[in-house]
Amino acid sequence: MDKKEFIARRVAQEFKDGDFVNLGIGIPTLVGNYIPEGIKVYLHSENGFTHIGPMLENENEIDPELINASDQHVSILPGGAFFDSGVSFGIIRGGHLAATVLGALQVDQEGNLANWKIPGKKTVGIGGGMDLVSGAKRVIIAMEHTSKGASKILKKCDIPLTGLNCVDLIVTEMAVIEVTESGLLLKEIAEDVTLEDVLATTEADLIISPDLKKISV
Amino acid sequence: MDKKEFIARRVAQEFKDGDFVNLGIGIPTLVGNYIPEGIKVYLHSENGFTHIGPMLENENEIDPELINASDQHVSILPGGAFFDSGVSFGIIRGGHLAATVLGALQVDQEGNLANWKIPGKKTVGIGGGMDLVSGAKRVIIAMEHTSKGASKILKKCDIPLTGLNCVDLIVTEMAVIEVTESGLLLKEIAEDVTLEDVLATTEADLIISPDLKKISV
Amino acid sequence: MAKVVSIKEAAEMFKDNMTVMVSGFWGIGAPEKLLDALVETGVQGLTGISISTALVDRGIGKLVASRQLKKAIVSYIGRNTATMEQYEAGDIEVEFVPQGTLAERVRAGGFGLGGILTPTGVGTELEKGKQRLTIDGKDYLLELALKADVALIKAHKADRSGNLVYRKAARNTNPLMAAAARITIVQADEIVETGMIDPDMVMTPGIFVDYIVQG
Amino acid sequence: MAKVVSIKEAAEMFKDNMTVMVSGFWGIGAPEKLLDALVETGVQGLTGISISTALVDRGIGKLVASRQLKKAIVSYIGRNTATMEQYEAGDIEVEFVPQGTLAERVRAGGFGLGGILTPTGVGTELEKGKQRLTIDGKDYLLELALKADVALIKAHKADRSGNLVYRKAARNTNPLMAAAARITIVQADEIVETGMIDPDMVMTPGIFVDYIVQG
Repeated sequence: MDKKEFIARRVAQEFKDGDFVNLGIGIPTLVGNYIPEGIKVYLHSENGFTHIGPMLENENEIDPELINASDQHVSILPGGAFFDSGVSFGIIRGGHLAATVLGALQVDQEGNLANWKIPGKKTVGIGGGMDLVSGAKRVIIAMEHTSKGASKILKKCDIPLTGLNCVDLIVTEMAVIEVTESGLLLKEIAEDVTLEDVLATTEADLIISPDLKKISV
Repeated sequence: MDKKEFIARRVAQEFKDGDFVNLGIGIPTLVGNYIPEGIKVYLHSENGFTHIGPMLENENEIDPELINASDQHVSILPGGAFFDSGVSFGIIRGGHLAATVLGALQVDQEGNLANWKIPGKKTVGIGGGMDLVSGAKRVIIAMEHTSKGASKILKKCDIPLTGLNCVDLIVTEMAVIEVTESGLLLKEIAEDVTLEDVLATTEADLIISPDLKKISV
Repeated sequence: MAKVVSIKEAAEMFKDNMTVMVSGFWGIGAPEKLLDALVETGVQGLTGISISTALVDRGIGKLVASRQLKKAIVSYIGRNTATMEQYEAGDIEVEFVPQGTLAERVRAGGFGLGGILTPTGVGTELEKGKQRLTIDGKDYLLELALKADVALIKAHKADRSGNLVYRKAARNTNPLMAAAARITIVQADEIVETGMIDPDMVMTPGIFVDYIVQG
Repeated sequence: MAKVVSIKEAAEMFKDNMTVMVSGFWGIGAPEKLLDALVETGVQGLTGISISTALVDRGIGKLVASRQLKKAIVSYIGRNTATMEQYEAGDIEVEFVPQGTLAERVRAGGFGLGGILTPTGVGTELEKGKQRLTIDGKDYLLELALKADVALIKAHKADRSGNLVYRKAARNTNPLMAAAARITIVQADEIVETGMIDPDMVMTPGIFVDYIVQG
């Protein structure tokens, strides 16, 4: 299985039936494809609706006034509703989303997140990311464990932050790590990696859960 | 002509065609009956709509879900719209009303207004009054000149304020007084009173307009 | 995800000392059946948030008449004789809030804002205990968000996903309060299947709604 | 009171150095005809407020491509190559605002609030120069209201009194911006007679609208 699919499948297990969720761009978007059977999850689109439906490919099905936040022609499922940007971010900021799933450049052991700005590179902007991490009930980071061999899970983020103490769970192709009051709790590791592999590729301090499990997807 | 009708008729001259206006309870409500011909004024109802229409008396015309802010069964004219309390007070606070017309217990020469609380008497509440005086483009006070012989236009209000420096115009059965930077400017007096009458029944200092006119209604 | 329940099931959620938001303007747009059920439970020590205390037999006014409110956060009490009596006797605490400020404080609570800056009340006795900030030469008071344990909402139409439509002046604080409580219970004149309300015409999205009872 | 005007008449209201709010999300819900007219006027030194700078040929993005914006107050510039180039070259000033904060700042401007307290951005570099307030143990930033000289709005339907209806995801910031400008100009797909829109279904009340052009 592809790394990204693996991560997305594991994140998808985090939802409860009836949850409203906002998925970021990249791996997070894939999560929507792997919601377990029997669980209904409703996707929130920050440009102003809930119940995102499948993407439309067929030219004559497409409504030019219906896109998702990534400018893709999607549909809306029964039960969804349209609203303005004030309400849309009221939903986000007001804790009405059970979770948001986002990518990250860096996460640290205090739960800080950096995913909007790389020093020395062109800044493209913030979008709704800072609102999502300040408001959703749970912030789940879905990302590859390392970037060009370097750990993305650090003792302390060293690039500009998106949010302070905001991350609840980190899911990578190697591990599932919960952010707790006392630090990062390693709860699950992938079938094909060892504890040593995880420790070696994680700069942050990890507390190893007494009932450390294998990731099952 | 009745005092109240006289005041209401004079206030009604203050509007321009197309103005949105909120009218308070008492004399202010009467103003709606005397809008000059050729002028269209749209009434805002703070409980959530514009274009208040005539009151309905006929039991089978009444819609139980359509009242004005005074709990009267009114109608809505074509062009009106319903909205929630957030929008309704956004209209008020955001300067979207050309004017509000309110009654007063006291007004003073700094443009302060007191109309919600009499010390020693039971407090009934504020309603939307404080919002109206803080937000409408013009605050017009429509009231009788005196109360039990005592002036209601004072040097300084001595009961709890509704708003600070908020009054623009005072219309009574005796006079029309504008609140200016330099103080109260007496602009018009009623046909049947003398300047001395007005000065004698007004505790506040009055600047007499060089082109003092008679009120014409 | 919204769930259709009986009035009896809804009533089981009412507990002593809860904070309850109740929509309605003179009772218009208030969920009378839910309020009757709340009166019947006899729960005590409630804090009520509403535009006014309405009338003794309408809207939140019933909870004053039944002496279930220990505190009312409202803009007006004048037409409810029960509130006036209890207020004079010191049996009910009243926090007077200008109507527009009340609406914004409730909206802020539901939308994750800590508060708002409003010019309303500057220089009046309502300023007491509040921070005044000057922005571009204009003065504002910092007014803090309001939240509740339960919001009691009245809709004209609800679909089974909790999407709501209101009629005319019955909308008032309903859309704001629906978002501002831990549990939002809607009394709907009509409950329709999901998909029967045009998603463009929804006035309160189902995401804010927890329970629906037939009105 | 709203007035139906020609695109040409609307264009006469555009002046150098104005602050312009432009609705639209990737250009969806943006008034393209009004923007084309604004480009044609060649007015300079504009400050633009929008969710993003969209794309070079869509929405507010056109005003960047035509080099009419001296400043953009937006949450994102990444898909507009013109903004990226001008930003790198120092030809355009960009104030990055989180999307939800932008929406609230615009709403505050239209609704007479001086600002709002939001948790968004606390502890990030966006906090620089802003006041942090702690309410009930939670930190918030004080974000100030935004207003504009002109708001350019795109509606699906407008009646002659200025009441507006939007479709689907084209609503976005339209209802907020409509209230926040000195002059609000709407481009409507369809203009109908007053009375043809159910007053319960109005999404932006006519009181906020000054001019309407046929889209």
